[in-house]
Amino acid sequence: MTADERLADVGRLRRALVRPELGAVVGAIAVFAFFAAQSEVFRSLGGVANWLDPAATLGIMAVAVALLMIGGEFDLSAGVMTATTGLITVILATRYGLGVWPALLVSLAVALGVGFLNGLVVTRTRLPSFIVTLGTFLMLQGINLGVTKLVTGSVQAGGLRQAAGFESARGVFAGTVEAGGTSFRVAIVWWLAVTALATWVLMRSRAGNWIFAVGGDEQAARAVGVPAARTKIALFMTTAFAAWLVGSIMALRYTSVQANIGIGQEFIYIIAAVIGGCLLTGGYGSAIGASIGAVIFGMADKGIVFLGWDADWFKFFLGAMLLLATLANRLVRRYAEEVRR
Amino acid sequence: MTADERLADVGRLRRALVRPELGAVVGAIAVFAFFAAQSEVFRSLGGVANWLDPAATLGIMAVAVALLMIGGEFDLSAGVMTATTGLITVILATRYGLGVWPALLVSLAVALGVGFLNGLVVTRTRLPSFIVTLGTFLMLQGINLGVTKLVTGSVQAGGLRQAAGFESARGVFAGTVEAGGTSFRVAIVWWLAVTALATWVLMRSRAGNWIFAVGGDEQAARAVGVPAARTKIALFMTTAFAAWLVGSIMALRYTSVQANIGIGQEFIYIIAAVIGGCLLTGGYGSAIGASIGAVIFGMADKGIVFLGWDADWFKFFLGAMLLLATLANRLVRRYAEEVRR
Amino acid sequence: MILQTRGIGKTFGSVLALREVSMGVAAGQVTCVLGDNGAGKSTLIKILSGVHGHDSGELLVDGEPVRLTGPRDALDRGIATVHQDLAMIPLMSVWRNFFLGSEPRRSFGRFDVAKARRVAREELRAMGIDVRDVDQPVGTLSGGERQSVAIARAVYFGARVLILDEPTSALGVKQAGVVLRYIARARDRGLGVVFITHNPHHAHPVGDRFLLLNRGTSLGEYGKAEVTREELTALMAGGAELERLAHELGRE
Amino acid sequence: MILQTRGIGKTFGSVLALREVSMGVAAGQVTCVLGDNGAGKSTLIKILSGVHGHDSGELLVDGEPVRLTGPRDALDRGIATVHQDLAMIPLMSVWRNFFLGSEPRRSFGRFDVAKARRVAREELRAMGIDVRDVDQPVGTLSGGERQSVAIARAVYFGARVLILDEPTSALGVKQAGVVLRYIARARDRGLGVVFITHNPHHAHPVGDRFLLLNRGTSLGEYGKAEVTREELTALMAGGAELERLAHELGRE
Amino acid sequence: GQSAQSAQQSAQAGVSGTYAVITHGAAGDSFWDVVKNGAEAAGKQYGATVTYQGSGDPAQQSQLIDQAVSQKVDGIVVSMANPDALKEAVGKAVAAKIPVVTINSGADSSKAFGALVHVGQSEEVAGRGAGEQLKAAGVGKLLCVIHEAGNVGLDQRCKGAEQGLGGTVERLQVDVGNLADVTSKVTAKLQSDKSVTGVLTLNPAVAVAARDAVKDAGSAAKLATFDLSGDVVKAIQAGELLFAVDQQQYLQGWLPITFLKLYKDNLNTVGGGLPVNTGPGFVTKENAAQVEKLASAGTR
Ligand SMILES: Nc1ncnc2c1ncn2[C@@H]1O[C@H](COP(=O)(O)OP(=O)(O)OP(=O)(O)O)[C@@H](O)[C@H]1O
Ligand SMILES: Nc1ncnc2c1ncn2[C@@H]1O[C@H](COP(=O)(O)OP(=O)(O)OP(=O)(O)O)[C@@H](O)[C@H]1O
Ligand SMILES: [Mg+2]
Ligand SMILES: [Mg+2]
Repeated sequence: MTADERLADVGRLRRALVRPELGAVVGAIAVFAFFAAQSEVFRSLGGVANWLDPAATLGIMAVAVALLMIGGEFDLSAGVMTATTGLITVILATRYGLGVWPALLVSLAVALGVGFLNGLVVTRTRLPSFIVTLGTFLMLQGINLGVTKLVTGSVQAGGLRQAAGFESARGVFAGTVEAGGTSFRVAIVWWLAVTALATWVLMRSRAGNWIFAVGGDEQAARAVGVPAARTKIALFMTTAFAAWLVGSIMALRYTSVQANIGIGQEFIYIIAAVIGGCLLTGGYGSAIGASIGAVIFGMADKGIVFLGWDADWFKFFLGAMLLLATLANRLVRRYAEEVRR
Repeated sequence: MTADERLADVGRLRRALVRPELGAVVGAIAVFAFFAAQSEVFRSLGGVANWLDPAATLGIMAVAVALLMIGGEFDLSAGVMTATTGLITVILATRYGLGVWPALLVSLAVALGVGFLNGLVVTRTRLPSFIVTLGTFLMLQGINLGVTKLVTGSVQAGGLRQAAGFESARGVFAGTVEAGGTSFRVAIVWWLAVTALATWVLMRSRAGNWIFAVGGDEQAARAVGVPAARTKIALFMTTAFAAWLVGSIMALRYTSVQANIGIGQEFIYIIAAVIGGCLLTGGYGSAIGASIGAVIFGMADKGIVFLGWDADWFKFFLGAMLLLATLANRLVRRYAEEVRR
Repeated sequence: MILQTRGIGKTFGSVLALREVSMGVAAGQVTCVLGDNGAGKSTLIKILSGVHGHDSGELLVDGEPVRLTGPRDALDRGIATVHQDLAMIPLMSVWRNFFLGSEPRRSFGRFDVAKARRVAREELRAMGIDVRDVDQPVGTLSGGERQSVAIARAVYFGARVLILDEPTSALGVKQAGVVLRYIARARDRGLGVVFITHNPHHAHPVGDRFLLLNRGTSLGEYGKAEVTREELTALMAGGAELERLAHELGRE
Repeated sequence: MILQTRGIGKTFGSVLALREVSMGVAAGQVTCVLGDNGAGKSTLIKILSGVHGHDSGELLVDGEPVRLTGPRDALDRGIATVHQDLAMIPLMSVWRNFFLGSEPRRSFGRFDVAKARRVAREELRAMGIDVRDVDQPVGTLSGGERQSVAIARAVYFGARVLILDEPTSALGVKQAGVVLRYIARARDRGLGVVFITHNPHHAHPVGDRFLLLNRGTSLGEYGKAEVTREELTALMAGGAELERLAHELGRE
Repeated sequence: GQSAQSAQQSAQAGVSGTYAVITHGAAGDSFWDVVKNGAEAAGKQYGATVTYQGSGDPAQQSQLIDQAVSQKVDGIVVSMANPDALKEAVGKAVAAKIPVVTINSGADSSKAFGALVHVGQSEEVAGRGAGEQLKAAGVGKLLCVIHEAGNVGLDQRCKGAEQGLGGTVERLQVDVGNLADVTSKVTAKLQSDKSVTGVLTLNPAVAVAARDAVKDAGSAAKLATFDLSGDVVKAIQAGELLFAVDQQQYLQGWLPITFLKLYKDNLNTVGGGLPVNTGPGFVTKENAAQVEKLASAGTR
């Protein structure tokens, strides 16, 4: 870039801070510093491994949801979908004698199918995705409970440990990785991989350009030839894939799945993405930001427990924490840029 | 309006159907017909009184939330605020010996204060209201539980029946009105009043014009001199007021309040507003539509119980119902207008 | 001078959009702001109308240094503006947009809807725009129709200063003529007018003073007497060049 | 004729935006569409470029009746368009907008970012727009800069037909001249061009055929030979009227 | 599920009756699901129609009671976690001459509200039992894991445990929708507070997640839970779980339907004004093998 007399020198730092994810990093550092200063266990390697694990599964979902949100849509069915895929896997592997791996494949197919349907209905009917996926959310919730009751007679399906292929599948989805004498869950590796891939897609691929465009202004994007419907359907399928991944991780870790898990999680995914700098109106955000948003949420959520604060007030502290973290993010971004529409 | 050769005659009906609330009416009629055909109780006066009552309290909130959504913002704290106001009223009236009426005034003041703060933080920091009110939501949730446990030692506060002024307050907020030999809850009257008032404000007052404008394009509205911040703060306070109204109705009707009620309701309010034709992106919608959305939700919610379908599958039917109702709404609107951006 | 700037400047992050610009608008005069794309004309306008605060220099209203707190403040001081981009709320109807921010009221803060519709329709018709239906959302109007609504509104509510940022860009020749007549009439009524255009045929007949901007800085402000018509035309790279172009554009 | 319409019409709800319009674009020719605000010019353009489907009449590409399934379909048939309003994604950077929908790719579907930036910067500079930073979001560009990005994009990707809806409206005289030269050059390269403008000085030199629209219907299509310059100017209520206006605009 | 027609026909025919079970536990809750199974099994046995509805929100619960009244069912079974709030609705049912049986909680108000009989005892009693057992196992400081903040039943269980234990009970809020979160939070607590020597969970899935947490934290804390599942029984057999509180809530579904049926056919009443107790029982290593199948089938 050539020097231009119309450009003031504002320094590298300030330029870098404009990026959505770097604002979130500041929030994350603030939250970490707060808890680490007060709790030794929190900053110990064991503590980190502990709070990083739920942050990882949340992060996988948050990244997928962030992509979808950048593309201008929501998926409220993402939370229950983790239960649906887990239930399918467990029920097929235990009651119908399929091995774990084939059961995983079937549940993946179902998840992608539901994602495809979500996308199709949204793009065809032009109903807001909030409503369409709310419908899917409720329906899946009913199916999860109804089918589980029908098949097992109780509200959970278990016994995966005895199914064929369990050990190998568990190694892949729910194993642990040793590092520095502490064992970290393999979910963390999945999470890093998903974040890296999503970042690459967003920043360096054609699809990424399309995602920003359909979320920023769908009609304008369509007018220059972006296949908006295909892009959105693909995004819904990506979210469904992430839900399958998380569902499988959970099913293999706990070997049984309760029919009502995942409910309410969909909003936590959105929250993580928004903390990480995604706009609810679409067209702006980043995958890394969403990942960091998940870490902020995970740290605040667990840090309060580490500090041993009264459980009755837990939600109060959590709310205050999130607000402060987002505010820090915001102030940093404000400082870095004056106006951005 | 003069005849213009550039206008095709499309009929009065089709013109009328373009309005956001009339699309919702079609959805409501479809849902009503479905249940009324199958359940005699559902269509009986007593049955109507039954499902209209929850629709009324939902409707009060949905209307307020719709105004806020038209103004381009969300309030996730609206649900727990109903519990907060109820708890304040009950605790003050029973533990601190205030009469019911003074207690109601204090809780109203607190509610308006929280609404004002929500609005102030949103307009000052320019953080998305989704995040700010999420913070309020969590904090109120913590306060509700923490304070209730502190004061009563349990997770509920009760005994309002014995407080001074209970009977008169109950008459106003939780009484019944006889009509056609069936007693209807007075909440229905409140609901109709709120809907009428909100409709008048939206369609026929200066404030209504501002609400549409700040939701449609805040910067453009500001540029022509609309006091955007004031409008938004007023909207947050309106939602808080509605929450106080509903909280008081509930507290006086059931005489005790549990610390965890209202959680999750905030999304049902939004859902009702969206079913009624409000856009999630702001700038479009109607109060009547939101009211009808609440009726649709209420009918589906209670109708399934009337039909005696298995509770395990309840959510499935509810989801399918809502999806179909919104779809009917959509198809009608599509038929009536070709393109509206 | 009703409105005046002294060495005013504006920065967006690292972007220096405007540096050291001085200009003024007097009552009964038209100040034209000329300059290439991206020269900073709209930025200047937004400072004058309170949309942006200025970062350096001084803004004077009636000779008093002020800091406008927002567009409302500017409007209250009698400054009405047609912005190039911050124009209309697409989902709102024509009449609602027309009166937005200055709603006619009856008792109880009631919005006088009948009047709003009538006035909106009449003012638009006076501009040569015959909308079918003032209930139509502005987003479904054509580009020129939309611009006309904004102009009609500013003219209707303009009190002391009228600021127009490329008002004629999307207008047909007939409608553009109407707007120029409006400007002349406003001037004759004693309003100060700030007028931005890229069309020298539009700028020259009505302008009294000419501010030339280039890449964010001022090349000077000239009274009509100080600058000959030819100089101005040359400065705008206007008419003459277009003539030359006409030959060039013929078939090779 | 590459692109042709026969009695084409379009209705929005109760609004009849376009009725019975026939026109055509041949290779190596420029068809100008003229008409007042709200005449239906943009609606016609949107039908030609696949944004709207037509409700009646026929659309022919290379003499074959077709129904375009969408803008992608039109682009694939070599029809590139600059729309009046559906232009840019404000939150996306200049280079991303420039290549949107036609991203240059390397192996693995990798988006060739370096190339995209270089080309975007070069093409804009060739139009006389020197953006500071191609990473700047389009929403922060000035009106004219934004329009230039859209034009540069369409010219760069234009294959057989180039459709320009009021491309010069927000441009300075210099930049408008560049665009007119682009049009002439495209025509000479054998592309068909559809050009909409309200400026008779822009329309006359480059146009080969002139379609006149009024309130949604066609007043006829004329070849350059069939219509004298004076007739056209009169039809557009152009130059002469403006001259008269100039006197009127002087001080009373 | 039963079709609408059959529900209404049988109600009209009045042969075997229609009974509505309305609790403060939503469908899908592991404890209340067993109650539902019990009630439905009894219904099937007698050829009666049984509908189950539940909601933790007392407002919704009383709306459900109102609905049952307007449907003129032959009997209502209701759990009263918040008797104050249900007073009016239950009163309406009694006034409409619909027999009411209360279950689980609200024993104190049952008679005053005009119910036939109360079946089962409150969660507090069960919690007290659990607390005593844990005390016997040498637990000093107990962690009570609440998976739904503000839920009355869960709060009562913890309160009961506090009374039974006589020591400190710390509460921990977790999100039952996300088991990774449960494991991590329990781990966090055990890592940061080494004085915790016992963990009491209130849901079988949370118990499984907490088991991992105890392992992860390398803690020696004793673990016990409320309610059963196949996994819980296996964990008890493996010695990872000390015991599970089994309230035999199947009976809280089965018995009321039976009583209502008897009352309808024969005007029998049971209990003589005293509550009919159903538990609590404890599943430990000794008797785990016997209940394993039953727990997996959803009847224990
Ligand atoms: N919010 C913003 N952030 C960053 N840069 C901005 C912003 N607004 C304007 N600019 C830059 O400031 C410069 C001046 O813009 P301005 O809109 O004032 O130009 P203009 O003279 O009105 O041009 P035109 O004739 O094309 O409308 C432009 O180069 C633009 O890119
Ligand atoms: N989506 C729509 N819904 C309803 N009416 C519409 C819609 N789009 C355009 N119209 C109407 O159709 C008419 C033609 O619009 P169009 O945009 O084609 O005009 P135009 O000739 O391009 O005008 P301009 O020169 O002002 O851009 C206008 O009166 C407009 O109000
Ligand atoms: Mg400009
Ligand atoms: Mg147009």
